[in-house]
Amino acid sequence: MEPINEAISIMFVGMITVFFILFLIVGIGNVIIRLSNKYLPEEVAIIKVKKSNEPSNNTYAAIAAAIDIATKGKGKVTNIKKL
Amino acid sequence: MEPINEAISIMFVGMITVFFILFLIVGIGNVIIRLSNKYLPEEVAIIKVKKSNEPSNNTYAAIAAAIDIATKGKGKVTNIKKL
Amino acid sequence: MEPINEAISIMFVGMITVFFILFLIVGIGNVIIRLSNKYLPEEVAIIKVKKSNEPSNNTYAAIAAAIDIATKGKGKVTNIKKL
Amino acid sequence: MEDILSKLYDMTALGGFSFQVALMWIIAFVLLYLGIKKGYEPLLLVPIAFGVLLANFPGGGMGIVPAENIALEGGRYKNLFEIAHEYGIMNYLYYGLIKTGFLPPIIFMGVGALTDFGPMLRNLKLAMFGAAAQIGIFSVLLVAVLLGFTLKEAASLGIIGGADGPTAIYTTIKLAPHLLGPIAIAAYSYMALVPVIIPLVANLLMTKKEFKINMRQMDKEYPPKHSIKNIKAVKIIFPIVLGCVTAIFVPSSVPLLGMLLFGNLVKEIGSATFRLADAATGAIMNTATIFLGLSVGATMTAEVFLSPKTLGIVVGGFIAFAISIAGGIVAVKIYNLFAKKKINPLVGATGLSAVPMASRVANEMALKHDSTNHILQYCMASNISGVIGSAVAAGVLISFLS
Amino acid sequence: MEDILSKLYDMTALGGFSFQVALMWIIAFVLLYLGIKKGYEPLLLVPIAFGVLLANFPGGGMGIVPAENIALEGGRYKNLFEIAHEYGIMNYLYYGLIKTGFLPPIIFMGVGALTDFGPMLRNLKLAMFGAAAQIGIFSVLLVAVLLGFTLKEAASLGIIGGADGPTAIYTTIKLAPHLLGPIAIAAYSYMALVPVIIPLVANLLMTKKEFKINMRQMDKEYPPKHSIKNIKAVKIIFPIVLGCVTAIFVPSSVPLLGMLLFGNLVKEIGSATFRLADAATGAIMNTATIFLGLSVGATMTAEVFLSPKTLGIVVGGFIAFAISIAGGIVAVKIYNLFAKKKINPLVGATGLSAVPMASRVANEMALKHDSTNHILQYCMASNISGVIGSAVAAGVLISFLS
Amino acid sequence: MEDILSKLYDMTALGGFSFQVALMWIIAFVLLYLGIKKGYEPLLLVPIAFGVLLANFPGGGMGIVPAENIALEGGRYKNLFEIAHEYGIMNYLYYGLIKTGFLPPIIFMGVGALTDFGPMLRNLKLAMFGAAAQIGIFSVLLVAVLLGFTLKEAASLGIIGGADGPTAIYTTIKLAPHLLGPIAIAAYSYMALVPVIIPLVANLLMTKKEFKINMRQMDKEYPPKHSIKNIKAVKIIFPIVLGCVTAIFVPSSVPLLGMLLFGNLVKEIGSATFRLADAATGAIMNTATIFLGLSVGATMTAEVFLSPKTLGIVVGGFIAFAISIAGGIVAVKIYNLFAKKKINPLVGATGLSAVPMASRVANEMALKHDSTNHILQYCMASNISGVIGSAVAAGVLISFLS
Ligand code: NA
Ligand code: NA
Ligand code: NA
Repeated sequence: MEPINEAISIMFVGMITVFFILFLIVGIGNVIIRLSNKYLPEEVAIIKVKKSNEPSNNTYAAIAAAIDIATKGKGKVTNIKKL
Repeated sequence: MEPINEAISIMFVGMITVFFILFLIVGIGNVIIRLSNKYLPEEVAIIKVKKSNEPSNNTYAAIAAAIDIATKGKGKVTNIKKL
Repeated sequence: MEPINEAISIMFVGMITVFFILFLIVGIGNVIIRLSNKYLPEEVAIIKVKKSNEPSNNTYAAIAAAIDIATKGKGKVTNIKKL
Repeated sequence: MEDILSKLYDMTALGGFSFQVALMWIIAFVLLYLGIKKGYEPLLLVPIAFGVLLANFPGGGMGIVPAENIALEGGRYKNLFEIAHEYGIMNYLYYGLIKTGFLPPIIFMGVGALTDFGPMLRNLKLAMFGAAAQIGIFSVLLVAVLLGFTLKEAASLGIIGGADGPTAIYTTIKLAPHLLGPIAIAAYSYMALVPVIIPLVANLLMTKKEFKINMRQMDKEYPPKHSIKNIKAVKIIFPIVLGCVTAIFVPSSVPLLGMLLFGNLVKEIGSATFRLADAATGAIMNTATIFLGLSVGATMTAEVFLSPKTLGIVVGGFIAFAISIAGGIVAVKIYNLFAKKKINPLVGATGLSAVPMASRVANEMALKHDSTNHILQYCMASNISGVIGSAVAAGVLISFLS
Repeated sequence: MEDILSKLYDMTALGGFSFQVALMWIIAFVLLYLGIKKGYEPLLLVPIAFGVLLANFPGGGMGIVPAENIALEGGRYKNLFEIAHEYGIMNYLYYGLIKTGFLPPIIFMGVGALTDFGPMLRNLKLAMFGAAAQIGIFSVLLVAVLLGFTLKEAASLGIIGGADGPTAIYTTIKLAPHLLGPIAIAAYSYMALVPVIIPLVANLLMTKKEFKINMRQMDKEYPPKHSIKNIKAVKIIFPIVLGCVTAIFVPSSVPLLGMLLFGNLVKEIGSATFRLADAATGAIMNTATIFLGLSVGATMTAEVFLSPKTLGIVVGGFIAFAISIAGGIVAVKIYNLFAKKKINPLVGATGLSAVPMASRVANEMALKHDSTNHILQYCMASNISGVIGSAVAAGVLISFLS
Repeated sequence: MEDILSKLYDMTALGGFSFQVALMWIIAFVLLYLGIKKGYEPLLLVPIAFGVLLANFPGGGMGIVPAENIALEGGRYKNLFEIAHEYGIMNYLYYGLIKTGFLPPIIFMGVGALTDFGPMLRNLKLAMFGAAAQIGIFSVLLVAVLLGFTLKEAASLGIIGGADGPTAIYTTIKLAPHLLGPIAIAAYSYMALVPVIIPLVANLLMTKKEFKINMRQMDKEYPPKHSIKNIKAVKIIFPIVLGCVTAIFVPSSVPLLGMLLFGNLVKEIGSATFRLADAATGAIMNTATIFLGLSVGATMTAEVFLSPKTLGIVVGGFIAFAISIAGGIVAVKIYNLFAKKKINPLVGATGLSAVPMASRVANEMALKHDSTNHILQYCMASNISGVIGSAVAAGVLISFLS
């Protein structure tokens, strides 16, 4: 086969494949979403609010912000005890 | 040698070796402990208590706790200067 | 060539080269400094001083110091928001 | 004395210096300038540029030797120890980590662990435009063949239009490794130039009215049928199923997409596999980036780089980018002809990939025309699907041509 | 047109799909479910499961090829560059990092840097039960030989009873690499099932009175002769001496135990070598885990995995675990016959290793029978010695059979 | 029964034990003591010492085999897979990462990313003394040749006087790999002994008046002509230009200096390439240090180490250090004869390199004689230039002798 003919055929096959795969992904993605909505109950993340026996809120907020910077968002303040 | 005979002999040798090695470890471990108790005086870790010229204790404790979380226990607050 | 003669000639060549290269480095370094002084205007690092809407200065300083320790100097406090 | 001086001269590289070498140094300095001062993808361009420099120090032994040098008779090759022994550490890195096709999938694992499929899952339909925006790849392949490139070279050239570094590098390693240097540089340079190229093409093809299509407004008028109730579960299941589907139809994309999806999976699982995601995005990815950059740069010795093909790559790569963007925009325009719920064509433009810069640029353009028109999340949907699109395209090219 | 369609079909993996492949996918999904949802050793099971998936994408080129494929005449082997070239990156990883026996000792270095010999040093006598709990290894070796496994295969099967991942993998690489996949999975799965298996065996063999034996009480009644005054010094000297002693008697355990003790040493030295301990437990261990998991998983192509031997491994592995636990318990019972200072047989059960989960499980069982009966520290003593015990057992097996 | 006992004995290493092996153990213990208790460069000496131990467990298979074992006919070599297969993981590490010359430049990349050229740029003239302090390298080369060492061995011995670990190791790998162990140990030990050696030589050669030369005072009396206005720009441009200049004149120093300057560049660029600098100084450098230390240590099997040459290296290395320090001091003294603006000869002593300990030691000595005489920053200038000086010297040696 001539290179140019092969290039054209690759173009056809390539674009068809790319469209087909992304079409499939859209379809399957929708199926996953529907099935998970139906069968996997939403897991509600509970954010614990701690109140007493802790440093004042201002300090807490400041430290939380500081930790967030220090750890590039990977850490979180789970508890600050008065020592 | 038949495989089964070899398996039996490996079983004997193996269990004897494992017991022997762990027996040695127990013995040698005891020797190390006794010798170190005798010849290596205990190194007492001195925890420096810093007092003046520092943020108030509450803030200090909060930050220390924060650092401990932020660094997964690898860091420690050695000094906090008032800037 | 005798090994000892070669050793002597390597000694000469080596010391000459080392001096020559470091001499060049000194010269070129001076050229870079002069040219950069002339053509690359100094980029003044502006340290933003934030005032209102932030934790008190003491707390700020303490946290900044803490972060510096926690991140081994790699982090810096860019902003602390009151949450 | 004369003897010593002649020895001194032999030791230096003064004899190996030439006009071509000087030209390569200038290219390296320009790349360093772009990476450091202009901020063009510095994580890749700085190591590549330094690699170019290292490779063009005559006598430094840091330039990559042609593949013929490591071939033996009988289809066999020198081993890595011999390569290091004869050609030094840079060839050791190149033939051990790059020519084996190892590092691009490894970097893709890190990319996966940094990717969030959330925006795409929330606007799945928009993923289709990540397909349309692959047209630049195949158009340039066609043109390049007409201009005399071999099919394999043309495919490697075209894949620049995929706007995805590891994919471009992986495809070129498999099809035309002698063009690796310029193609890698073109890919990363044009990715850095996305803030220039997208506006150029978009302003050419889009009307003022189209710029103002407000996606959020559309979502209010025509609300989506269903929302996702358990996003965490969907995000865990999605990469697994996605991997299986693409693997069945384009097996040659498995090394790239498989690793991407593995990286994504260990990230989405959360704390139980955090150590793995952390390694994939941290130590592994950074180390791979250093070694990839330096050794890709080191392929660009003067003899290899200073050829007319390099010029073709620079021009062709730009055209591939432009056509890909245009393809995405036109596909949205055609869609809008038939649909009531209009889509902003900028969402098509980001099908190119070049995540996440393309989305940011598109978002800014939309905001310039209407300061309430936040389209970032919609752009991210086609933007991420563009990564999958070009990996699939790469798979097709590799399976047909290698 | 027809031509294009036939090319399209050839490109896909549809021709390579089969019932066996589908079965492997299901196995991979089950493993992913266990790792992700059930939390069974996710750090290893998720990569292994994903590796199984990758290996069973027909045409994906990610499955490990049999060792015959890389053997040449004259006792020589293909080199890593050739392996990558012919069989792709997963075989490059497998033959470069796994088949060479490299990664298990490297992971053991990290394990060492995470291990604290403190509890064991404080209750040295309890370390003996880490020996008794190796009986499962050798019993199953015996039974497996009777059932028709070769000696090498039987030894690899038995070592599952060591309840230690890197040791099981290292031994299998050396003796029966064709069984690597199922043995690694069995080892990690049963380690994850320790909270089920230990209670099963313990409830079968122990009386209520035995569950209530209070170790702290015993320590008060019969106080230990000497306490450790300088624990830091002891912890630094111990791994060095321990390494020398085991090396003299079981040299073949040196690659495993030597690296474990090196990791432990750099950790115990403290801040002076913190960088090394940090690398050993962080970048190195996490990277090793990813590559080990993926490529061990990739050994499980359908042809290799779907054999009667796999079933034998699943059953045999469980038996090995159970016998090891029983061995530890019985050894304590025998000891208690003769000693005044009684030991809780649960301390024997943890001789199995599976650190630290076995100790936690045993502690909880003790607390259930008597809420003041904290035995965690005592269990850790035999638990850690069980790691040494199975590494020694592995050394014996390798030196006799390889 | 007898059969089992004989098998047991064969399994142990008791037959391989000898007086020589015991001696090696003692050497390893001494090195461990120096590294752990005395704090002599623990990051390197602890892994090296543990490597010595591992290599001298008879039957452990962790000792490095001579290079003859991996050579085949026709100038070819066994491949890494075969090396691992036949000689175990330590030889895999050694022949894969050390003998290829790979790790020293990689560690140098990390050293570069930790180096600050600022002090040197601010006192450029002082960099010249980093040249004078290389005289120890070449003097000892000369003496060693007279004592019967071959030229290559003598050069490797001399390079100890460069007081720079990676440079010494890299040079020895290229010229006399059979001496790698003792040379690496001598280099790191004497670097650790800098607080002893510098005072020794300085007190011998310097007068009280010289100790009291106050550099800051001198700067006030004769202020420097120009200050640096844009230090960031200079720090970015400097490593690039420096790389080019040294590469032209000493190409054989490119692998070392090129990587050093690349590491420095990505550090100085700042946040844009922070990920790379972080990897270079973290994961990569720490991992390289572990593998370098262990496998360099493992070269010291009893047969290799216990030779008269080792004694020569220990003595010669010390002399090289002393002469280098003396060279730096004398060079300053000569300079002071002609210049009005005097320089403290301690600044010459630190031309040795051994960054930054040499500078700290010199600073303390100056402060002891005059508690206001802070010379640290001045010492750092020649100290850092000493690193470049010895890398250049290494380049000369390699290009003349390999
Ligand atoms: Na794309
Ligand atoms: Na065990
Ligand atoms: Na030096």
